Amino acid sequence: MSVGIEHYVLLSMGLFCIGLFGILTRRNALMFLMSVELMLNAANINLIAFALYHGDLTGQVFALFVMALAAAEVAVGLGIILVLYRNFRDVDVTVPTTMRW
Amino acid sequence: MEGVFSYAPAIAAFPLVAFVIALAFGKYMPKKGAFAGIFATLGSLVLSVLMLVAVASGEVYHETLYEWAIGETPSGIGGIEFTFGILIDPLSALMLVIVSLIAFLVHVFSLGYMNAEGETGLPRYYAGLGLFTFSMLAFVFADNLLMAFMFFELVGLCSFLLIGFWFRTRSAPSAAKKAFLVTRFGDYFFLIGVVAIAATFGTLQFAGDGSFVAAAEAAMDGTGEAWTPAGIGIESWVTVTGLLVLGGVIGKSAQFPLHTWLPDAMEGPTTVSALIHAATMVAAGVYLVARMFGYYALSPTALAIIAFVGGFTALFAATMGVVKDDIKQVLAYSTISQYGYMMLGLGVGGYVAGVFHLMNHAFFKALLFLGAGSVIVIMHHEQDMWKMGGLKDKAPVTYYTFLAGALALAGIIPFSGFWSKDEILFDAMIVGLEEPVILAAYVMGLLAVFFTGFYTFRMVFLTFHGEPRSETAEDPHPVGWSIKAPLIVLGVLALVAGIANLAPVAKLTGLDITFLQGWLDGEYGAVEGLTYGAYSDLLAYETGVIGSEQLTVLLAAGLSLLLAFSGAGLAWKLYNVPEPVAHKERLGSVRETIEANYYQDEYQVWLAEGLTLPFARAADRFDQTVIDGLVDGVSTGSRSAGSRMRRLQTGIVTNYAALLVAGFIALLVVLGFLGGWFL
Amino acid sequence: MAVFDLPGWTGLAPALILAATALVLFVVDSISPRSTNRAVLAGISVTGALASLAVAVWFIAAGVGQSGLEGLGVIELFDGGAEFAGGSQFVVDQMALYFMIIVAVVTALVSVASYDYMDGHTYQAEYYSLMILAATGMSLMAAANSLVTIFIALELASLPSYALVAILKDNRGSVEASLKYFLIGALSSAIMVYGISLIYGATGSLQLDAIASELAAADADDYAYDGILGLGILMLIGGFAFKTASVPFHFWAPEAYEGAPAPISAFLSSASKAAGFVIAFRVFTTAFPLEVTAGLIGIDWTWAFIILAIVTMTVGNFAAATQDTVKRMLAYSSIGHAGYALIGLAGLTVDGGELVMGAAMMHLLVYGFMNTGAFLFVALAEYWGVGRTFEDYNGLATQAPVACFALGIFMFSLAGIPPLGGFWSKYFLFTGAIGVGSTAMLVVAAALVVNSALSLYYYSRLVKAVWIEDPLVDRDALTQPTGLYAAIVFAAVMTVVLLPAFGPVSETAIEAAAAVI
Amino acid sequence: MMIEALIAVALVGALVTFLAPNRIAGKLAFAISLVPAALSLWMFSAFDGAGNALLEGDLAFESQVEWLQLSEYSISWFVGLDGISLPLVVLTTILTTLAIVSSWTPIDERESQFYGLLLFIEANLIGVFAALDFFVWFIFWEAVLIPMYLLIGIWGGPRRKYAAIKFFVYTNVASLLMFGAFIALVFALPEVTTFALPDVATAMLNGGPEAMFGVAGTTLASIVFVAMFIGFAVKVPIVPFHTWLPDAHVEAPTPASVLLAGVLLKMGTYALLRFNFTMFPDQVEAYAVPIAAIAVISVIYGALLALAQTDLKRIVAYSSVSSMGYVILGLIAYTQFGVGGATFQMVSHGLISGLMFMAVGVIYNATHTRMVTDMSGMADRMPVAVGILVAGAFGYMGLPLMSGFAAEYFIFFGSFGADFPYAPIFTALAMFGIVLVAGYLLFAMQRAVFGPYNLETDYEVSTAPLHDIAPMFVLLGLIIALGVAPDLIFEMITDAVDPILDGGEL
Repeated sequence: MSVGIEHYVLLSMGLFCIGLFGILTRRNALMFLMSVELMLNAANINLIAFALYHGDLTGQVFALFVMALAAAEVAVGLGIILVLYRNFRDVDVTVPTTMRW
Repeated sequence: MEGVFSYAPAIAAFPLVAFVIALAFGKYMPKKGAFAGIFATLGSLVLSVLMLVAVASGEVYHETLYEWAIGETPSGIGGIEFTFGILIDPLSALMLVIVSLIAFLVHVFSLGYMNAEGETGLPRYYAGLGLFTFSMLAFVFADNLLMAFMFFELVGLCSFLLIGFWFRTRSAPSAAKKAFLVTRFGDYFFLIGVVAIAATFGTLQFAGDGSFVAAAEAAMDGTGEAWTPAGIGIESWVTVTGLLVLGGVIGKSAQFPLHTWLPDAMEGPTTVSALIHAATMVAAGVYLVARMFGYYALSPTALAIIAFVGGFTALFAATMGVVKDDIKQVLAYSTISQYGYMMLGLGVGGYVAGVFHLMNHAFFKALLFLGAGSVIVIMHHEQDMWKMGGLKDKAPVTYYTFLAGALALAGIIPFSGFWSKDEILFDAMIVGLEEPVILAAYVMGLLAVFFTGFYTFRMVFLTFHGEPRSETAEDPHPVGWSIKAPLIVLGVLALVAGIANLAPVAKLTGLDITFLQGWLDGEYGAVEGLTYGAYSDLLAYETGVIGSEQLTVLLAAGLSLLLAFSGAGLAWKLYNVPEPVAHKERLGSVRETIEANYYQDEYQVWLAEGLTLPFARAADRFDQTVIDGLVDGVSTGSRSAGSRMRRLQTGIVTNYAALLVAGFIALLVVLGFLGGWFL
Repeated sequence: MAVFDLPGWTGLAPALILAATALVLFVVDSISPRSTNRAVLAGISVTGALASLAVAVWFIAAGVGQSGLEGLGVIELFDGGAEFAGGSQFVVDQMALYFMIIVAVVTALVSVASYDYMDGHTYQAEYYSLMILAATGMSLMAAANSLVTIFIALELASLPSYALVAILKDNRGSVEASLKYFLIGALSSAIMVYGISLIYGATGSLQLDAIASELAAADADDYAYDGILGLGILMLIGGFAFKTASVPFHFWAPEAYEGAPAPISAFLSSASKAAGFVIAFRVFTTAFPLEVTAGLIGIDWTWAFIILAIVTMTVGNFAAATQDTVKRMLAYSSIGHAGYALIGLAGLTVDGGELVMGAAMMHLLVYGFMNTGAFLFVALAEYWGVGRTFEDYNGLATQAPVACFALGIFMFSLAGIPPLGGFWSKYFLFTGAIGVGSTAMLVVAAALVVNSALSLYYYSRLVKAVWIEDPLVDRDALTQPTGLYAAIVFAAVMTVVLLPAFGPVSETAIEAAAAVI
Repeated sequence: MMIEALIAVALVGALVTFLAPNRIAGKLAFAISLVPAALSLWMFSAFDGAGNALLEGDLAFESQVEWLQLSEYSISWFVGLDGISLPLVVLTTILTTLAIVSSWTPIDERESQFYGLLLFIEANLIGVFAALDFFVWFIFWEAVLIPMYLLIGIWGGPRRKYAAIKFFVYTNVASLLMFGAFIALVFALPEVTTFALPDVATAMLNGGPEAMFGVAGTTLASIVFVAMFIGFAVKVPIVPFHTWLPDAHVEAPTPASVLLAGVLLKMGTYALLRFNFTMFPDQVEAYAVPIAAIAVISVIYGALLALAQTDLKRIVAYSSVSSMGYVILGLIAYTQFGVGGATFQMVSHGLISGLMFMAVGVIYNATHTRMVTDMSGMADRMPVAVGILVAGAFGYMGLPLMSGFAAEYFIFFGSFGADFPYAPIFTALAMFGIVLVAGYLLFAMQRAVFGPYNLETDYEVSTAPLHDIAPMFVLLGLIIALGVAPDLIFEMITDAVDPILDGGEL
């Protein structure tokens, strides 16, 4: 059988939802970060698949950009998580609630 | 004589100047500004006499001097001009003389009554007198209804200022407030009347073809057009407007039911009472009726009501007068009653009679009040008649002049009061023979004569006769010329003023000695349409006689004289004894009612403080709670909503993510359904 | 005009200058890593910002982006040559320059203020260079004309912002703020990228004009991708909503603004918000023309913005009404103003709507002054160390009348009370909303009325605190830091001057809006 | 350029005073405020306008400059005066000067800011009455809020913060409503491309709006009329939108009350006249009865509320509500004397209420209480002040030969014969106010200033200084002058009013 575009889309959507689920449930900052990565990669799958489907390369090129930016994001994120740990002695994202309402 | 009229404005201007001077420089002047007032009123008097002479020589003066405002009548009957103007005809000339004379005498009297007694705040007093005189004089020669209303109101202001002269007491300010409020209530109707008449006829002139009287006549016989609201017939509309104006009259002239302010007004200095009762404020009302008599003559209904109110008030007030112990109170009720007579007279079409009594009353009432003032000085400001007695020998001048006034008031022949009162009753009687309502009014007026005679002489006997009933009465305080002179002048007038119009004599003998009637009928000169004759033509009254006219005259005169004498006699019987005692208990159950003045004050005070005030408080509470509560409620509501909205921000980032996604999905669902993506 | 002679890429000069400035700052820092010379660092960044500003103003004055005889037309960049029909990745037109100006102005103000505020802090160089980098990103967002460049520029603006919020490393508030900012930001960007991918799938293109032409070419009757396209658009909106701090993507804003150093709060709430709006404006006017898109996805996307506008301004203002700390109140109020500006997109119609969108652009400019000024006053207060709550601000006017006078100007201008610049933009938004003439926009206008009434309440509350109330505690005399004062006074003066001198602003804004619609 | 000069002097003066040291601020502000006063009086004497500013009348001191271009709509700086606005401008300048003098005694802290705000408010008030472009007018209209908010909030009484914020928000919401309504109207008017009031008025009088928001043009016009009426009713204020007024008045310092009652309330009635009653003749006719009813209710209800008060300032405040009811009655009469009288009443009430608040303030300076229940026989200690208070009170009661009587008489006469339904009845009902006003004022006098002297103070109450008394004498003089010679302004007012009644046809 041939793998149609819709399969890719379904896959990416699944991946996206998994990432989203992780974000909503995981309290560990690193897990949070990983879930975001999942969502981004879901987008990448889409882009590449559609690039194939439409037969032009911009999608694939953009996917590369996204990866790069994802990396940068992670870098900044890890830095923030570092100072977070230094200030709160924890990487649980639900701990810091000094500011609310 | 023509030129003299150009000085007419000065008649009113003099007292105005005196007012300014007294107010500004009074405290630096000798006698605290009294002389400014005296000279001013003297000047007015002289000028007024000149006017009188000029009118007598056949000229009249009707001039618009100043344009106040002009514009279009809303009712769309052309333009209208609100102006200040002077109308000097027999009536106003006569009234000018009376007012300025009384004012002059009161000023002189004040020297003895106020200055000599070392009152404080005299500049204020003399300024008030000046303003009072100014307002009244301007009111008298006003040539249109609006101007009349304006000065009518100013008169009210002055009464407020002067009645409340002793403002450091509790009672005086209250009395002043009451006087202004009650008369204001009357003026409320008056003002509606003014506005209505202006809107109806597009003019407020008293005299001439442009007058609202002429316009009303024209409208009634269909030759002229006038606006009436909602298509009311012009006849009934004239009646309505006339009665509205009458509201002001009833207020100022202290007719039932708006008479309650007047007795309280005795809180003012006696001189002020004299001025108010004799010549200015109270007289203004009746004078206004006489001034626009032509208009009332067009409406029998209005006239009948005037007559009935007058007759009723005459009796009503007289009965209250008989039980008073304060000499000024007695005089106060006599004033109400006497003005009732004038209203009666005018109401029955006795224009001359009404004016005649207005004049006479001015003299003898001023006399009586000044006399009372003199008594009060003598008694060291004691006003209770039961503490007096036996002053006859100690103050002869006061006594005899006062007696003259009393005789005039009681209507004893040949004193002036008799002639005018008799004429009023005669006119009332002959009309009453045809009109039952008028007859009732006449009967009441007639009964009042008895009570008048009674309370008048009760007052005289209690004050002057018998034995002194207090140590102050033992050694009275002497009075100076400034008190005696005015008394003498007025005493003479009270005696002889009747000569002006000896109508009964004329009717019996056929002599032409009804000078006043001729005067008012324009024999010497008058403004077209403002004459007794013209009014009589308008009148719709039938008159009847009993037997012959002479008989009727004699009958009327005899009847009133009889009653007057019997009243006086009863008083003589009861009180002209060395040690008089009160006989009130004989009145039995009626007594409380009368002493309480038929509870007139009670219900009026209740209306003000028992009804209006609580209602106002309720309105205030409603305002604070409901209306303002709504406003504040909105703000508090939105703030609590805000503090609820804050709680969205729980501070836990996972919740944020959840809410974010939820919100996003909600948006997706809404738009998705609208866009039909899920199909 | 001289612009003719320059090569095309110089059209991006305002952004490039900022980028260069950032590099210079790096160099300076690497020359002397230890010593931090505040004057030099601040000076460089201010110079860079002002230079960028000057160039942008010059371009706009020279007529870049204006059609017609004297106009120089739009500058298209990186359109890949003739054989590649993609169209340009960047476009420099009036709207781009307009928003570059806003960004540059805010950057300049914030840099000046930071001179005093950052006194004694470490990482000065990093601070400035990060800020300038973020500014570069925002400036690029203004010109980005393809979903790719938009995403890159947006990330270029976001990543430094995360770090800037966290710059006070030992301050728990700062760290917490940056964490939340980052997490929500990451989530939103993920959503946005996914949206982009879906749009790419639906249209097969990432360049805005190309997308538009694809959609125009598509057959509206049986369009298979309506769901994908709609979802993509919605996710894209999510990305913008995050940048502009609109509901429901606003949750980061209150904490981020409250926790971040006040100048950074000013920077984010003014410049970053404006940048977010410019891409929203551009994408939705260029890539998704109303009637075409509506025909395909079966609904006007303005509905999304109408809902967002109402909800956003309501949430922002109501939550702001009862705040206790001044900075948080301002944070919420800035959410409310995002709601106001959203009217600019909500009010778009098939035939025009340049008035309402222009009004939104005007509002963002004026907002750049008054809101920046307000946050800088908070910076001043933090510099003085008077405290955070309204009560702590009581009676400041007696000690610092000038600054408090300026604060009064900012507050009343934010409330839209004349005679201040805020009046024009707010009431033009109101006017535009009504002028659209649709009932839905009438509802938006009504919401605007309710909210501005409420905003009046809490803005005047701050004025009351500083001008009317008496101090709770007696403070010792307050210093007058030059930089902060200069920035605040300048912002105040501009806020006032913008009332009489509003003509150029309104004309440029409306022309720019008309050009893209 | 005269109007610009007026405004500029006031604005610059405000800034100068704001920066001046406290001790000279009062005198300085007074000196500065003399310039606008003199200028406006000169303008009054040199007035050469005719007709109504909105209806092709020739304006005096007109000037128009293009300001903003809003897509196809243009906004221009457009000011000018006609017979209606000029008297109000003069009233503003004179009252400001007097208010400044009258604040020398009571204001003893942050003087420079206080006087600066007074001058600032004067500038805006002049602008309100002179502006002829909607946006210009609205800018001044709204700008008045800030100084008044601060005046009440900083120098006010105990509950000043509540009163200030209430005034601020309440009136601003009303303005927003009115603004929206008017904008909708302008957009609905065919071929109107400016916000200049004359253009809008002309367009309204020939044709009116087209359909918008899916409602017909006439319906839209009615909606706009009602919305704007409500918007202005808050400012006037008319029952039931009046509750901010007593709070604001009671808490405000005397000079602020003088300006608030003297001029700010007139902004509302002036706007009603300029907008509702000039641009919507049909709606005026259609809504005559309800509006007349509201007017009567305002008169009677306001008077009743005044009757229930014991705070002198509150009494005067509520009596203002009552007096504004007369203005509405005169406007709805839609006759020469009615509308002219209403305008006359704006000026007259401005003078009289200003006088009353000053007198109350002077007494308050000495007694530090305004409760009629706390004091008695004040006439004994401060005869002159009390004398003026009494004079002002009688002016309020509409005593003839004072401006109040002229105004009320014009209104009553104008509305009694007017041709809206039941006009005579409404008029007669409203006229009962002259009895009630006498009631509550005399009642308060009797309790507060007459009777035996009694006041618990630990100091000797002395007579007021000259600079407290002098302004009141000026006002009293003006009141009497206008009462004796109403034509001083009534002529120019009617000249400007007539075109309105003719529906613009001249």
